[in-house]
Amino acid sequence: MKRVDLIVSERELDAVLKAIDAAGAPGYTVMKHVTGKGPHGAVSEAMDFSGLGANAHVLVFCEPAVVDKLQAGVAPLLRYYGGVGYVSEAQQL
Amino acid sequence: MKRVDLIVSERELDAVLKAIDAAGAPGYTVMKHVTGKGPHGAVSEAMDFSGLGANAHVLVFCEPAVVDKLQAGVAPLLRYYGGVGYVSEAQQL
Amino acid sequence: MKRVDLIVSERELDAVLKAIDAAGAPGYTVMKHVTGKGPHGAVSEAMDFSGLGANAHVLVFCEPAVVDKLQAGVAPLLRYYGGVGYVSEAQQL
Amino acid sequence: MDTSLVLQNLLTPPALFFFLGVIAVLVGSDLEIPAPLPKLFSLYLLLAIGFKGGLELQHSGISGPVLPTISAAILMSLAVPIYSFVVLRVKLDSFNAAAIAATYGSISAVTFITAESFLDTQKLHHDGFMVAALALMESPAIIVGLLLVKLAAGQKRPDEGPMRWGAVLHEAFLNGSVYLLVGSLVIGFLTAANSPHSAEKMLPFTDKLFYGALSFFLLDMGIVAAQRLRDLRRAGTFLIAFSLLMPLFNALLGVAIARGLGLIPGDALLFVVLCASASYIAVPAAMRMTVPEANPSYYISTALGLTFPFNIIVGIPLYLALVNRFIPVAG
Amino acid sequence: MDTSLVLQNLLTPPALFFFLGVIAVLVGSDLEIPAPLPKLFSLYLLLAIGFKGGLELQHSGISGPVLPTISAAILMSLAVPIYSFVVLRVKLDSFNAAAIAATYGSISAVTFITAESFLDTQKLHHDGFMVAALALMESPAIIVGLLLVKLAAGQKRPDEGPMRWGAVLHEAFLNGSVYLLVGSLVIGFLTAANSPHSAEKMLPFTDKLFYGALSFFLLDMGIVAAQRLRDLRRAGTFLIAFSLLMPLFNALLGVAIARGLGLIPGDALLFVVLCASASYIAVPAAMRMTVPEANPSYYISTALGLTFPFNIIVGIPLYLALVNRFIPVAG
Amino acid sequence: MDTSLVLQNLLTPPALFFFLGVIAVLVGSDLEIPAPLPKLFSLYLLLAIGFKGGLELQHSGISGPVLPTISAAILMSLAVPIYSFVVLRVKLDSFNAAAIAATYGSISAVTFITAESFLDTQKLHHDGFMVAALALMESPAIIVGLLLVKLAAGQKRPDEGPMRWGAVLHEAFLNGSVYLLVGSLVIGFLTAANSPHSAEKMLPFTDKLFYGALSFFLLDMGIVAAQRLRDLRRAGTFLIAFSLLMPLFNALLGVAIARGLGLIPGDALLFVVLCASASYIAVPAAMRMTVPEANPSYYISTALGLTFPFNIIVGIPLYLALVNRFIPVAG
Ligand SMILES: Nc1ncnc2c1ncn2[C@@H]1O[C@H](COP(=O)(O)O)[C@@H](O)[C@H]1O
Ligand SMILES: Nc1ncnc2c1ncn2[C@@H]1O[C@H](COP(=O)(O)O)[C@@H](O)[C@H]1O
Ligand SMILES: Nc1ncnc2c1ncn2[C@@H]1O[C@H](COP(=O)(O)O)[C@@H](O)[C@H]1O
Ligand code: NA
Ligand code: NA
Ligand code: NA
Repeated sequence: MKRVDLIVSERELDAVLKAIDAAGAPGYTVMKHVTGKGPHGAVSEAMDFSGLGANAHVLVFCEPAVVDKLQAGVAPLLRYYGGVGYVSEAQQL
Repeated sequence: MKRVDLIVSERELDAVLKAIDAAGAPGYTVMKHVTGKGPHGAVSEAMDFSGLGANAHVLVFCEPAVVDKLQAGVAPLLRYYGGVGYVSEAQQL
Repeated sequence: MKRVDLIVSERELDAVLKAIDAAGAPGYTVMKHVTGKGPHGAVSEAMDFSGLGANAHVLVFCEPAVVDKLQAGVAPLLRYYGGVGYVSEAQQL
Repeated sequence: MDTSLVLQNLLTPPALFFFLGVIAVLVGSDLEIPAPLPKLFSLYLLLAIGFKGGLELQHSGISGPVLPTISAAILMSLAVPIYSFVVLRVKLDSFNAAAIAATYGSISAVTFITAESFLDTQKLHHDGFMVAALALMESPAIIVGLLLVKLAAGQKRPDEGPMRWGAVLHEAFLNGSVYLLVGSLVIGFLTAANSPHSAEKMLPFTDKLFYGALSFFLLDMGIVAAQRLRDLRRAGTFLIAFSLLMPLFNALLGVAIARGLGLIPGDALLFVVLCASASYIAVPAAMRMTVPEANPSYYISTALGLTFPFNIIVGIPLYLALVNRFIPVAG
Repeated sequence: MDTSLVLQNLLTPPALFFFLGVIAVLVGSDLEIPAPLPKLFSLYLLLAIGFKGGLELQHSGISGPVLPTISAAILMSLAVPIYSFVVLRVKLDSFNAAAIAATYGSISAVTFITAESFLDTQKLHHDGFMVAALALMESPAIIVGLLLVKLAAGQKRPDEGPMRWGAVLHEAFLNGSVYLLVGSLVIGFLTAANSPHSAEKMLPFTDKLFYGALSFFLLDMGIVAAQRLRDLRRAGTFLIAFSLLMPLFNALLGVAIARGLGLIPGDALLFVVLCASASYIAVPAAMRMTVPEANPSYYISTALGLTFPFNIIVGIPLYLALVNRFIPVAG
Repeated sequence: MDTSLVLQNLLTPPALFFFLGVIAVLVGSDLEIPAPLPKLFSLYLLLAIGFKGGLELQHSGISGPVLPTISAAILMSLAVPIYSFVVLRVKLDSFNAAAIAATYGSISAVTFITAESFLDTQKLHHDGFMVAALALMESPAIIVGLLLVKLAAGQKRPDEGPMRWGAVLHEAFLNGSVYLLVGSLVIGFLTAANSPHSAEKMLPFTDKLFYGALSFFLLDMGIVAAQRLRDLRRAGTFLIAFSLLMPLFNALLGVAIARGLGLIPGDALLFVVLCASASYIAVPAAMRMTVPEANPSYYISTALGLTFPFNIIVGIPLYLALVNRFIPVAG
């Protein structure tokens, strides 16, 4: 099995989750209120009062075949809007 | 060393943490207010006003021997109540 | 690429982030309000009203060379103040 | 007359803000009240309703209809789950039937509070001891629900032995909302007797602010109920019919009992509302913990997606019309 | 006279708590108001301002200057982005110019609220329909902004086709803050007509608490604005000049229009403040969603880091001095 | 008389809600007030107490016993840590001894506020300048604590050079709670002088709501204190004795000083409470940051698990009995 970690802006979260569903992932986990720093600068929770949101961390455990589809569906979103995605090995407990 | 990622309902969190302690893990980290989707459907924070809670993400770094004990103590909880558990390789920094 | 997971007290977060920047990491992601248990005992959110804070989970995806620098800059902080750091393999999505 | 009461209820801020929340979901607005803010309002309302009930209980004393009414309330919270279970077993397995049954035996504090506010706008008096009835109807329903599971099913669970009665009673009597409500009631009772001056200093917080905070909270409840309503489509017509007809049946029974107890109209309405409402806080939380085999979207969606809005919008004024019709005004 | 008004404004709790927040950042205090508490205050203020506006609108009725004023407000929210865009294109690309332009066409509810509070301390009357103008100025500015992007740029985005008008209109009219403001306005309007008693019961929450809650929220806004101010240094003198001069220009235009409409001084000040303020809630959220190519630190920092503090501290009393100078007092 | 005062204090909402929180933990109820809601109440209380103190300080003026009292308060916050350190070194290492000593030199704002509320129920007047004393006792204690660490220990830390005085003073004077308290005091002072009308508009928020919000917050403090009490068992009898006897000793010293200063009974009680209380907010946060070698469960648990409940429940009325006994009523 594979483990996919995605960090995206909460803004793109819906689009990313849709792409994950479309890739046939058996499930996913979302952590909101995540902050950080990347090539586009730092993201904080300071604007929270406006509902602007921060980043979200999305975690998917899935088969390698699903990773390929995620690659096709999610990577363009990351390239365009920013955010990162990484894949590691994982075994079911 | 191994890295174990568990996603469980906050409902079962206490039982899972007890099992982790019993397995002799040197420590663990808990992230609450986690949402997601799995075979049992989507979990959101919408019912938060009632204290129903969402999911929790538990992270354990431990020796392979502890993973075997976690396997025995935590996997039945996951099978019965839902949730996922995955193991990866990790080296101490 | 490598994946580095750090769990530190929110108290040391600024120092750790500074060390990550100094190590030349391309970015990082921070999850606050994290609780857990380790050799120094349990950390909860019960003292939240005082601003004492809980733990933070910091996630860095970076080149192996950066890991070596993180090793030099962050590991002493972990040894002195507590907290854990682990490194795994990861590939870009 | 019914329709005029329904309209009068509809055009108050609590009902209107509830609608605003429902419509937000229907039209897809991104309005949301992020966690844990709803918890703040729910804790506040329990604290305030308990405290005010305690003050009034001290003033009215524990006499007259107090003990009979509270006993009748407890009996209803035991009886409703039993006959609900029988009805629900027609279509559902024991786990789901027991969980939904327990939900309808218990009460909705927000429905109760909304009924109180409606009584105020109708200038009808009601007594503080009704809050005690409210507080005492959650626990029995939970226990009956778990007994039903125990009797009707027999599956072993991985982490427990036979039935952990300690844990069950604990959950029934000490869950956060029951505990805060009862505790605040006792505090109000003690304060009114021993320190009237400090009771008065609580009122801007517990009393003046109450109506506005209830309206704000109902905005969130409207959002949540509408989200649940969607789930309900999957649950099918049987459950939809159950969640509208069972409250009506319980309300009729409640009117009869209130008449028998000789309650004044205001108290009678509150009694009926207790019978007719279903829990979407304490009982679902207990069931989710102790009956994981039951599907939460069934017992939460019926109670929250249909019964709750029905009561808030149509039920309360309808029940008052029933009360006005069947309960003679004292005097 | 100007300076005396400025001073009077400076020494009120809202302005002072705003300063306290700014100074906290400048001296490096770790004072922070953690998420989602600021959201609680921002939801509360929108609900309260809408509700109170609805009550007053019911009392004053929809006649006289109401419709002309609202139409003029909508026209301003269409015109401001267009001429702002022309100015901004001198130095910026179309994406950034359009996003900032939309921001200045829209309004800042907190600036409006602070102006209302200032009018109260000056004992100047203003009308409830101005809240309707406030509510109707967000959406047009968003739409013009997106049209400008569409006309001036042509890049394809990965997950969308040409232009999703549905999503744009949706975002413009149904984003949480517009929705809550308009919804509360309608609720206040209905409640005042049908249930004056329950409208009264809302007042401790929506009215009495208001000034204190505004002050608390401005403490947070001070912190946030000061954090943004730092970003602004990078944005350069062109943007800094824009964010101070454009509000002044819009205010002058606003005074002229208010005079033409024959508004009373209180309403005139609010009209001017609507013209002169820039949005840092609804519009940035919409732009961040629909124009990811634009740099948020530009459009948020100008509106929040400079224009907002300028208006809160100097602008409001200055605009009142202008109003006093150019608008004849009725009578 | 003592027991009657203790009872009168016990039966007020603040003390009763505190108990309700303690009992929730003891009986294992799952009642909890999730983060960051407690922070909302703690920020609110600091803002309100500071603002009210500022108003009163403006009315009473800075004269008579004001400066001597404030100076005495600062001296106590310097002296208490020194003799506490000597006592604590008997059993503990320098790091832990210094951290606990600093904690007892500083103050607990909630204890102070509860004492104020108790004075109100006793109809005893007190002056606004006592809030200034409150605000000025946190920083010196932090500085003495860190000096003690510096003098008594010598270990090198990985990320710092010798002693970062800048950071220490910064933390002592600019930590969030000291900053908000002092800032609100100044704002209240300025507002009362320059805009009495707007000061009045703050009162529903800062004054009317205060008692209820304090009671709600003490519910949470009860939960937290009871959780800490468990930790304390491990700390052993020495620390338990210290956390009960040191406040008593400090209180006696405080009574003597208050008598010397010629304070009125209300101010005298507040002075004694400042001496007798220990900090569980600003100082622990500072110590956790600057003395990571000390065990937080020691300094937080003593201050919060024992000294705080002791003061809230028994201490305040006991100290008033002392004041009544030793301080002559003016007149
Ligand atoms: N190398 C990295 N490691 C961990 N998180 C990252 C990394 N780069 C970017 N991120 C996260 O992704 C978010 C969006 O990145 P970006 O928009 O590309 O700057 C950042 O705010 C970080 O939270
Ligand atoms: N494949 C997966 N990858 C990541 N998280 C998952 C996955 N499957 C389930 N989860 C998480 O585990 C929770 C419980 O799953 P379940 O009860 O089995 O539906 C879900 O709400 C998700 O947060
Ligand atoms: N083995 C572990 N696995 C996961 N998290 C850990 C582990 N050990 C410690 N932690 C986390 O690191 C924090 C600080 O650890 P410490 O101060 O060393 O006790 C703990 O509160 C945990 O959140
Ligand atoms: Na019921
Ligand atoms: Na504008
Ligand atoms: Na002290």
